[in-house]
Amino acid sequence: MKPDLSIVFANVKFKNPVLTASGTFGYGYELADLIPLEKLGGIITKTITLKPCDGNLQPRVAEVTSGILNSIGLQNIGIKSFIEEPLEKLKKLGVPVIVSIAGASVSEYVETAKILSCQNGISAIELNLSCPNLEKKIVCHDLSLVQNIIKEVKKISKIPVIAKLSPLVTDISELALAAENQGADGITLTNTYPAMAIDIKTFKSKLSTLKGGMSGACVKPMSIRCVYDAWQSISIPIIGCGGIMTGEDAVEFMLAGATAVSVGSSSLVSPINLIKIINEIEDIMIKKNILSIKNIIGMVNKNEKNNTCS
Amino acid sequence: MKPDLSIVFANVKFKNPVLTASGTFGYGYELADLIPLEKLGGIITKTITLKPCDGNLQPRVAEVTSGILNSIGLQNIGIKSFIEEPLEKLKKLGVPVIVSIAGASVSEYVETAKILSCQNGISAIELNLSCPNLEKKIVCHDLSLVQNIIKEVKKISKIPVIAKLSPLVTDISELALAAENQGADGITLTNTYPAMAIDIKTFKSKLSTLKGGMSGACVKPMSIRCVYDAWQSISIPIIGCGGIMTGEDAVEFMLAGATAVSVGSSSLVSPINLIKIINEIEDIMIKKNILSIKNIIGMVNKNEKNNTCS
Amino acid sequence: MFGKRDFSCGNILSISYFVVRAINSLSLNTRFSKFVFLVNEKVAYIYISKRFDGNYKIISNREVRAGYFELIVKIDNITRYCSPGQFFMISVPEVFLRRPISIHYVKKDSLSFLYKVVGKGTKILSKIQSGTLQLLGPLGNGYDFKNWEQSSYTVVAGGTGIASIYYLATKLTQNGILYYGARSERDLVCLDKFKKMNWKVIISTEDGSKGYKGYITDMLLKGLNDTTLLIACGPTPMLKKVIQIAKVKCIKGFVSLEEKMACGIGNCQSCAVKINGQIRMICKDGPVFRIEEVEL
Amino acid sequence: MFGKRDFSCGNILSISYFVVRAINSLSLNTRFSKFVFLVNEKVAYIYISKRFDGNYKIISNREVRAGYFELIVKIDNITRYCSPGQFFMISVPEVFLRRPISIHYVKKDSLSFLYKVVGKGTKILSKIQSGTLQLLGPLGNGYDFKNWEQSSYTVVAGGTGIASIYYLATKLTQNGILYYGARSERDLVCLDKFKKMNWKVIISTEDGSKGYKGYITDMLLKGLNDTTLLIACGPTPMLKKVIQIAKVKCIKGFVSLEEKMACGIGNCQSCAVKINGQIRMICKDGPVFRIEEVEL
Repeated sequence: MKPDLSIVFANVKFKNPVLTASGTFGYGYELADLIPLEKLGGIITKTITLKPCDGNLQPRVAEVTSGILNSIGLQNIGIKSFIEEPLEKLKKLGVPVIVSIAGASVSEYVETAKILSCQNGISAIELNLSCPNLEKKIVCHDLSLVQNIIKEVKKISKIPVIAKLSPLVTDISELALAAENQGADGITLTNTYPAMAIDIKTFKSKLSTLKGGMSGACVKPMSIRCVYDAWQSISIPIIGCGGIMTGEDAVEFMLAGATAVSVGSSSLVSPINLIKIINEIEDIMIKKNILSIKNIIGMVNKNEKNNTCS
Repeated sequence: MKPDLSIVFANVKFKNPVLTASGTFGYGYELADLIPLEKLGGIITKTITLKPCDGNLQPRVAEVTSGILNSIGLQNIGIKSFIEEPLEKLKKLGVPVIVSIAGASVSEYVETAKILSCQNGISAIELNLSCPNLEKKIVCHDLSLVQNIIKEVKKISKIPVIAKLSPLVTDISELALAAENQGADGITLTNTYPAMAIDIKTFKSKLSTLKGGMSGACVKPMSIRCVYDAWQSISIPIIGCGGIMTGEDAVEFMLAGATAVSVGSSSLVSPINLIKIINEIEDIMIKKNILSIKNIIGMVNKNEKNNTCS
Repeated sequence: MFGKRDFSCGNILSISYFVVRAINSLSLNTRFSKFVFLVNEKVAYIYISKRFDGNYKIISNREVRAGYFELIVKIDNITRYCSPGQFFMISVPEVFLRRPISIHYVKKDSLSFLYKVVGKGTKILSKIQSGTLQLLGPLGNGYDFKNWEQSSYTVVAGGTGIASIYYLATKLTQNGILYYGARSERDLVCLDKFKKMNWKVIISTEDGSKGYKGYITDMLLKGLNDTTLLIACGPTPMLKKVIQIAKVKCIKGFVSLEEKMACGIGNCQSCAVKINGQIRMICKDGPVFRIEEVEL
Repeated sequence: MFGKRDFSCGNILSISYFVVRAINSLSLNTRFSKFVFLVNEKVAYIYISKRFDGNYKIISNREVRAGYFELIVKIDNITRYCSPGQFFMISVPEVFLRRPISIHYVKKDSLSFLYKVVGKGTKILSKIQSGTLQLLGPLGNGYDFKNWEQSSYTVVAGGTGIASIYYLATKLTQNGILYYGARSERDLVCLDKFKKMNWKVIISTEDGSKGYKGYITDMLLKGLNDTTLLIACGPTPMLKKVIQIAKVKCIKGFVSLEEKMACGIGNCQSCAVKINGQIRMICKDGPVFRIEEVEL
């Protein structure tokens, strides 16, 4: 029997749990010649802001062991242009589209969400809460700001709102619970990990912004931990994100408590990995005799009792 | 001219900046047949507790991409036995010895430090603040507990006290500053990163304690970032730690602001790496015409001005 | 037939082949075309790639000069889509990202890449002697040859920029002058190839071990008299100087840019550059841009 | 001569060789000995290792049965320190940790390792056909042969436990009975070797494809009549059962244990086990322990 890969996330149905991660798949329609986009579970667009944004100076990326640092700086064409062209193309793919948005203040998030909310063909909004706020600190490092953004966006949004959280907080469960309490319909765990790499030849940072966000295979175990911890505290669903390179990695996130996954760095390396991951999940289900992928969500929590030491 | 690798850390002189990382080099004397211990900058012992500790159940380690998860559970013979045998052997090596200690409460830290403080041949105490507290939370996640431990240990210690901090906090600078304000003579950045790995065959965690601490090459860019951020906020010196596999990695930490480094996972893979790292640092100094390694500490901060974006 | 499991890399490729062969006479000017046909009575869209992601056999990978390697892979049916200035993303074991390497020359069923060992990735690549490599490409936009026939070319290459410049030279209908700068004599590669094509070559080395001692742009400044088209590929400081010279001398032309890139297909947005006041991606909108539009 | 730069892995090794050769007649019962001699009129301590970390040439690495590989490396002068039950930590490209693999047999100048491909590390290892590998060893404590001559042996091997059991068998002064359990007939290796030594072999497979269908411990329970020494190496559930049987039948002996380990030399403390109420490290204090002392 063909296993059922479909999931429901925040009342949106996805034919499989594999989504593109924000900022790693462009606006979402550009690679139609390289991979069959219609096979994807869903597409999360790059982060869109109210006004167009040029992004940061060069260099913007640096390779590290089993991963990548980036500091793109939210380069995008702005919400107005996004609606005119990319969104029109995205709608035609027949795949649920989640639009990632960011802003430097509550009002920027709200205004952007308002505009999107009037559009057809958008399944959900993902709030990128790891961008710099007006004081150049990561939004997620200011709990009351996070709470305000979610609360105010939820007030005006007609579509589900997903909060993408930064992993670098003392208590990820507290942050996840705060998102739930403000009405978020789901959360994405996690955004990139603050990191830095120094060029040993020039004695300078490898990024123009000095620090950047780390992603790739190297971060997976930390994001699995975040999903596992958050799952125990909240009842809204989780999109697991961080270093998913294979179907096994995706299943690992779902076992820890993710309802869906988003794949980022892996698709930068090779876009076809997105499709391979879907196929590999199906293979694992067949091998383990799992009829519906929904059945494994959070299974590791159910399988094990927490020991006392750590 | 032979470059000068010596550094001074918390008034202790080290002939080079390469120390063993706590918990990865046993009590410190056991590998005398495999590497010339007297060449090391210093030895940081495994963490010693007031009473002997059996540690956690199996399995205690899991390999991950470019790294390792562990959950040993502070297995050690207790401070009394440590003083009787390992410490006696350590004293004879002619290398500065830093003893790592931990406890479940302030009084356990203080009592252990008191006993050590009466001994000869110990250059400093390192406080492992990433172990579980009485409520099974990581000590570093309780700022006032961290402050109390440092303050009380400093009151009774006759030797320098170094606070080893957990990286998983919202603001590492705040934590580093708190350590400095309570009188710490230096800090170690960082301990392992909370993480988890799930076995895709059994659908269970790969560790008996479900979660563990991640170390290895995969964490380096995050620990570099921690050192860089903390350096800007404090004036006490930093031991950089996290994924140092080569002399280049060690120099990277020092450029970010570390005065010394401690090498852990790399020496588990190959103990001789400790000596190779020292030699490679010297090679870099010769190539870059650096007369004293002290000259590069924090150089990346001096080289660059912070851009506005991130 | 076009079920889910058919879409491995290899199969996309072969589907593309299949259809490409059938419509061989059509001119494909866009990045890809969409074709509609019926499979099991349902409409199926098949995109005809001009870029492909596949495993290709290594023919050779030998050191042509200390630290410089030439990799030749067997590639059928793709070479027709390659043009000078384009590049491939090449998978290298043990490193996370693919490496962008520009095309050095093209034969009917093989592709050549000339690269210098500069870091971990190229070092590992240089040690692979057989087997297959995963390559994504051809990528980016190469030189726009329209209305070039009347031109008198001056071509500037700095360092490994010579690799793609040679490919360009093989496609030009008439010879130009090559200004070629390198760090030292031992970094000069391909000189024999340009001589065989009877190009005039002006050389500079930073250490003076061959040709003029100094930067090639110093030499360029003295020349350029009859040049109507200036083409340059090399390190950014050299390109900055070339752009400045072109501006002063009012010469049009092209420059091929380089920046760190993670994906090579526009998704990671790492290789941004300002072109005519607009942010553009070197990998996707370039790497070749009009000299007068580039702001470095 | 013994300056800082001499202490690469290779040199430690060669220093050890040098001194070991000189003091060959001494009996080395401890893990290492310390020797003092003069270098440039200063006292130098040289530790004589019985364990070494070096690069060794691969002689062969071939599949002996589907999924099972035998790696043979050229090792001079170290084999004399090896004893049955000991293991080496073997570096494998692309994975972070070395892999502990027990010695399968020893010749004068080569070592053999028999391993099953079970994960990423062994898979990569199985594909290496030539070159060198970094090996640290011999490690751990093997079987203590003192006062064994009067014994009547029963040896139990489960799965790849057979690899080190064979090494043990080659060192025994008289033959014993081998109880050998595996998942299936295709997982039975080394049978020919035991037959060549004229051992009595009792086989079980979980799927019944050869020998008794079930666990080897079921068969063991029925035997053991004249046994005075019981030796076992295999998966933990099997060992648990063997220990239980030994207790019931009051037979002494040894078990060789296995756990995940990162370093193989006692530093990571991952492979802890309770022995006689005390925490011990399998890598350093074991892997062979007295059967009556093990608490699993």
